[in-house]
Amino acid sequence: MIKEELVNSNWRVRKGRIIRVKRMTPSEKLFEIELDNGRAMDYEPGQFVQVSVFGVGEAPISLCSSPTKRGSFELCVRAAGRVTNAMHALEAGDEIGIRGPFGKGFPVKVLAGNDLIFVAGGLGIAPLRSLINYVIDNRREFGKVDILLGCRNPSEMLFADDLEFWQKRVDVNFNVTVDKGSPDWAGNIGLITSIIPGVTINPERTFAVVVGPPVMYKFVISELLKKKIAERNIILSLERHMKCGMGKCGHCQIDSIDNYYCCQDGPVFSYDRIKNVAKM
Amino acid sequence: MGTHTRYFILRKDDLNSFIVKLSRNHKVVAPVSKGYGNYAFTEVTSANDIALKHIPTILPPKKYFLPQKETMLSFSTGHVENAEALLEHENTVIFGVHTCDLNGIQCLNIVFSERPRDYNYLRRKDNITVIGLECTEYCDEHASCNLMNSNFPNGGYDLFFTDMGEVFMAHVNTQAGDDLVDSSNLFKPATQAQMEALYAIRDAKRSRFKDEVNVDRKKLPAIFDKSENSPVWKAIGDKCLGCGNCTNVCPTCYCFDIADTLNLDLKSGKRVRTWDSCEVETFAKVAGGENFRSGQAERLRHRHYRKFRFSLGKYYRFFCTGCGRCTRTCMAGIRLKETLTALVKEAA
Amino acid sequence: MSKPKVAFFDLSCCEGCQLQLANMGETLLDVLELVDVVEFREVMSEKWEWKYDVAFVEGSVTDDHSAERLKKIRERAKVLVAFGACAATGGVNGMKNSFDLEEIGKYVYGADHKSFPTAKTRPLHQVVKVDYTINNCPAYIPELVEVLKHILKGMPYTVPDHPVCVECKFNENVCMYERGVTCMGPVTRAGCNSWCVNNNNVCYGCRGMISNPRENAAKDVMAKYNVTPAMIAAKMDMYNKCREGKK
Amino acid sequence: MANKNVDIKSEYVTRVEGHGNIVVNVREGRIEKCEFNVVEAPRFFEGMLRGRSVFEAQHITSRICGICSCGHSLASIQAAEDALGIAPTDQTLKLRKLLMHFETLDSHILHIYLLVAPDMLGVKSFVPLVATHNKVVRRALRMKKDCNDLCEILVGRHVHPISCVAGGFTKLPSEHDIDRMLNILRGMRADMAVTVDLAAGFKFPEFERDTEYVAMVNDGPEYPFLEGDIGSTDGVRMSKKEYRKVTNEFVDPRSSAKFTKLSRESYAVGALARFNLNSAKLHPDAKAVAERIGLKPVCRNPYLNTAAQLVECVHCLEDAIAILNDLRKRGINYDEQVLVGVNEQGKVPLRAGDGVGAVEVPRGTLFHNYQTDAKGAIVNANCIIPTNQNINNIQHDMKKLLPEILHKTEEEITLALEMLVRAYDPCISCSTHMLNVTYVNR
Ligand SMILES: Cc1cc2nc3c(=O)[nH]c(=O)nc-3n(C[C@H](O)[C@H](O)[C@H](O)COP(=O)(O)OP(=O)(O)OC[C@H]3O[C@@H](n4cnc5c(N)ncnc54)[C@H](O)[C@@H]3O)c2cc1C
Ligand code: SF4
Ligand code: SF4
Ligand code: SF4
Repeated sequence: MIKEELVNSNWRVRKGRIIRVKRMTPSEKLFEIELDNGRAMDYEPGQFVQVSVFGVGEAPISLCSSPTKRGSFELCVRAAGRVTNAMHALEAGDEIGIRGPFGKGFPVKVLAGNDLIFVAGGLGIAPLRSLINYVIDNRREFGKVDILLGCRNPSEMLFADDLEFWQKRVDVNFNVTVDKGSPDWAGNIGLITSIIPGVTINPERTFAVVVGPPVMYKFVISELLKKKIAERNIILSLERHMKCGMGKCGHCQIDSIDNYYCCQDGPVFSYDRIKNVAKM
Repeated sequence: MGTHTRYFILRKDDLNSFIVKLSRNHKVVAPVSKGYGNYAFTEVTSANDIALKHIPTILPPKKYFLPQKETMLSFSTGHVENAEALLEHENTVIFGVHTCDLNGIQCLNIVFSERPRDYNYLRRKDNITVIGLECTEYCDEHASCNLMNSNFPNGGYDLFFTDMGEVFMAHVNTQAGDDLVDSSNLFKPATQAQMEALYAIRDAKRSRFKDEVNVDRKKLPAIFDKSENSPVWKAIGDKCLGCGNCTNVCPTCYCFDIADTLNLDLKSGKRVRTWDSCEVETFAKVAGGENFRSGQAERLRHRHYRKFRFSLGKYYRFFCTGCGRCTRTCMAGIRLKETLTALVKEAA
Repeated sequence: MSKPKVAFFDLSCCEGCQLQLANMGETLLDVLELVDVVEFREVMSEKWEWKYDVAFVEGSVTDDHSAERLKKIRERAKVLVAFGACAATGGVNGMKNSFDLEEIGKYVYGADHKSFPTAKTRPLHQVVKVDYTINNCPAYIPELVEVLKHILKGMPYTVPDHPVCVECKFNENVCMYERGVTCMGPVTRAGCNSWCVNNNNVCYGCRGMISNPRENAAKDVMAKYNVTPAMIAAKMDMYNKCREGKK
Repeated sequence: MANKNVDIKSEYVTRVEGHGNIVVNVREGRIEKCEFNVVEAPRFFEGMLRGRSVFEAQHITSRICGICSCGHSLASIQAAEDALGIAPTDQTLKLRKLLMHFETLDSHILHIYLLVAPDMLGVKSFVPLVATHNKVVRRALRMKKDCNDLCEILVGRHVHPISCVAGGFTKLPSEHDIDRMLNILRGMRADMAVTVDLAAGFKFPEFERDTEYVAMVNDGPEYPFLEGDIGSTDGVRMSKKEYRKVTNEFVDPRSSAKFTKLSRESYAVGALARFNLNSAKLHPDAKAVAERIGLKPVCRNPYLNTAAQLVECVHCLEDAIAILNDLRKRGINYDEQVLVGVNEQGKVPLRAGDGVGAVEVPRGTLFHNYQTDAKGAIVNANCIIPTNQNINNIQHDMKKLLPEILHKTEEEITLALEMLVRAYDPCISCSTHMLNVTYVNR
């Protein structure tokens, strides 16, 4: 048996150095990461990377910063299992492994020139934040921008700084709702679907970008369709079990005749392409 | 020598010398009987160990291209630059590969050459020489190789043997195959009469091998388009044990899992790739509890779609070779030919 | 960092899993580099009076006394490991639960059976919180080492949740059903590298069932062989009777 | 001395398998209580076997004890085969003897090194020895591992053997396997020689009590482990089938414990008993070791059971090599490989029967007895474990020993008593029949 180093292996990881860790909620932390070779990560909003914590494993995590941000990138990680918990134990200065970016991001070229409505549920705000900040950094290229954000309760609210920033801006309409309020919560209470009807939409020129847990999609989409937004203009990002990110391991395959691999054909899809998928 | 295709003759008595010679410079593997009518590709050093007449082995030769467990990286925790991508391979000759398995290897070659390429697979493949062996008879009632168009040689080998009684006819398909023929000094060019005999064998075979399911292969994808909600899936799903045997033994199943293990120093370790199976409960389950394919019927449907529908869109070919392994290995008695027949009937 | 203090205890069992430690040979010394064994009655007279970082508990709870003992160990242990099938699933001790306790007591001890109070067999997790589980009867050394590494790294260990058949195929064993005998492999959790089948015996199910065993399908399969329904039930119960005691 | 008070409650005697307590109460020089109690929770194996296929008995009863699982398996198989009326082939018998040798070696090495040596070297366990006697510990673990590897090659693993079943072996060793086993065994010779040197230096307490020694005997030239009748130093000889007449289980009215006796108040089984009855049949190398350490039949010092174990180690090692050489010469007949399961194939004709198995396991004679119905299901089961047979003898030893050492400190007395118990290498987890759970000290 010959054992040798495989220099061109696609399984090689790049070194990422954590330069900042910020706790956002009891279960989510924000990591700012710099590639050690100093080279910028070349990515699009909606793409993801495979993060390695050696000895524990790899997990796919969305890039949540905008590519317009230079020098470093950010990941928002929920402690959900082994790798993600191990990430939570890391501090600034620690190293992680990075493969990617992978997948098809949001179709920014298609979105340009149109009105946008962003609908984010829970952790879905992570990939959407990348796109929202990208849109804000290129604000002139887009029409009206509405941001609808929902989460279970105020303590689970992510990206407080960004939310404040969006709230303050005149060029985006920001709406947030929580399923369950708390004594110091003065905002909306109710499911995310309850604030969609209130948004004025010109279906001719609006794209809806929706990211959230699988259960959310069905209800949000039916609200959006009621607003006459075309199926092709509803953009979603799907989650699947994922190992390789290279369309080989088979885990992320989506149950539909079209045989999509979430990691390569997605994670971003327009609704018309996946509407027959039973479990989104 | 010439660039035209070449046919050679090896006397059966010389097979042993051939294998012995090969085993001097290569690891030679071939089908060996495991008892109870089962065979497995196993290392051999003489032809006596080889089961020339064999039905498809328990595992297909894919285990040499994509091992059950494979180290992809070695690493030390906390220090990313110490990680090294690894390849373990061995100069191997696989002897006695049936046409269905040649087809299977070709399927995998396509998958792993697609970008981003999997160099572990590709480099290992480059170190493997494949010697095919023709089936002149059906191996058993579970095969559907005629339906899947894999009972005749269609490339995918370096050398291809056909048993012609006293002698083997050997077709040289690659330079590597030619080198083996040349260096062994055991082969003679085939005569015209011997070529005629080969054609006769093929003709006889054509009359014996008939589509095992009464359907035109080309219609299968369309049938699957209509079968998403077929009751067939629930019927077989209820019988299925979810054991994953059918995927592990399938020459074209290649799904895998990746996991890290630490050494006892707790500071270094390796990242290992292991075969995985879409038939086991956890395959599509994610942290948080959602299972994107939660029922056995859905999982079985998925497997069948990967063989007869999905792969056509992505790779323009069926990912079933008709080898019949999935049927043979299934203790629940789920039979591919029966499932296909039921789907065909329903769609009619 | 000081080495974690590790202790070993046994409840009702054959002590074979502890013996597996000795069977590791000199690897055991590598393990001893990583931990401080402070209590291990079978091979040590030393006693430890403080908290244990890790307590390995072998054996099942089969009477009230052992339940109390286990609770005391739990109070003193930061991490508690169910060590071996008896602790993890009840193991063969569970077969007792198929009988009326008084009846089986009388059968074995006759008139004196009252001196032997017994209770339904329970795996540890039905009595106290268990942090790590090492299945198998006896513990499979590579898995034992794997779990130990997870404990030391503070990572959860996930017992494979696919059936033994997967490993059987990896090892290219001729399936027992093809040889004409029935096997518990299809409903049993993998992780032993199909130990028994590699040695041409059937899987008896010692690792416990996968979380969603297709029991009915498995019974249908077995029924094709010369086994009575009672025998099928007995096969399924050999290591899995305590499942019924699930909380 | 006359007014001395001693209270010993050694809860869970350490370095024995299973849980046992020593309880001693001496009031003003008068012994009120001197007991060895077993507190292992009963496991009801015999009860659980009822209704099960006799082909499952080996797998289940192996789990009575991890340390003697091969011995239990072999006794179980003997009983099952006897009930079914099948006789093992010559090859099967040889392989079984080999397995028994491996287990005896393994168990004795464990006992000598990990359980007894610490007493001899004045420490509490082998753990401090890692620092002070690293070589000794490494050798012990190495030899232990060797035995484990031997069992792994032969039957899949040592603890709960896999391929050794009623009817024969599911997997027969290949020629290569035989060579591997021979290699390991030959390699063990050097470690064994050093072990003999080490153990020859052990100073065992001087103490004697005349008792009856019981072990398997036969008329052939072999030192018996598997085949033979039951014999004793008091001249008893009975067939295995009459095992109940050997063990004569009785309940002691004062303690409610179930004891055994044969010709007198108690009897002992184990390595020393085997040595006392069969030493003439030992391998010459083993005889030489016995001579060197001055062990002669009939030896009546129970502490010297450890010495007898050492002698048996050498015997088992050499005889195992001889068996393997013989197998190698004859070649293995692979047609004898069996696949039984629960007899789905009906390859073994079933019948109602009553079978007894008796095997000399490391700690003494082990009996299994099954009655089966016409379908091969177990109707009644009985297992009598060596440690059960020894408990009564241990108690009588303690009662004789205590007055002889009463002048010592309580600590010394405790140690002497514990060492006595340990010398028998009691395997309490085995003791499915254990009685007396009056917890004096709780
Ligand atoms: C495209 C994509 C983008 C994602 N973006 C984010 C993000 O920005 N922030 C975030 O916190 N989480 C994100 N997730 C989910 C995240 O990948 C899982 O929570 C994570 O893989 C769990 O791994 P674990 O090792 O902690 O959990 P374990 O339960 O221990 O999982 C073990 C392994 O199973 C696989 N797995 C389990 N759950 C998932 C899952 N939900 N998705 C994919 N693979 C899974 C992984 O390979 C994982 O390493 C994303 C998932 C996908 C597919
Ligand atoms: S699906 Fe079945 S018949 Fe087709 S290639 Fe795979 S194992 Fe062979
Ligand atoms: S082999 Fe049969 S029982 Fe096993 S997963 Fe496949 S279809 Fe199901
Ligand atoms: S022998 Fe048992 S474990 Fe192995 S494949 Fe067959 S059923 Fe599964």
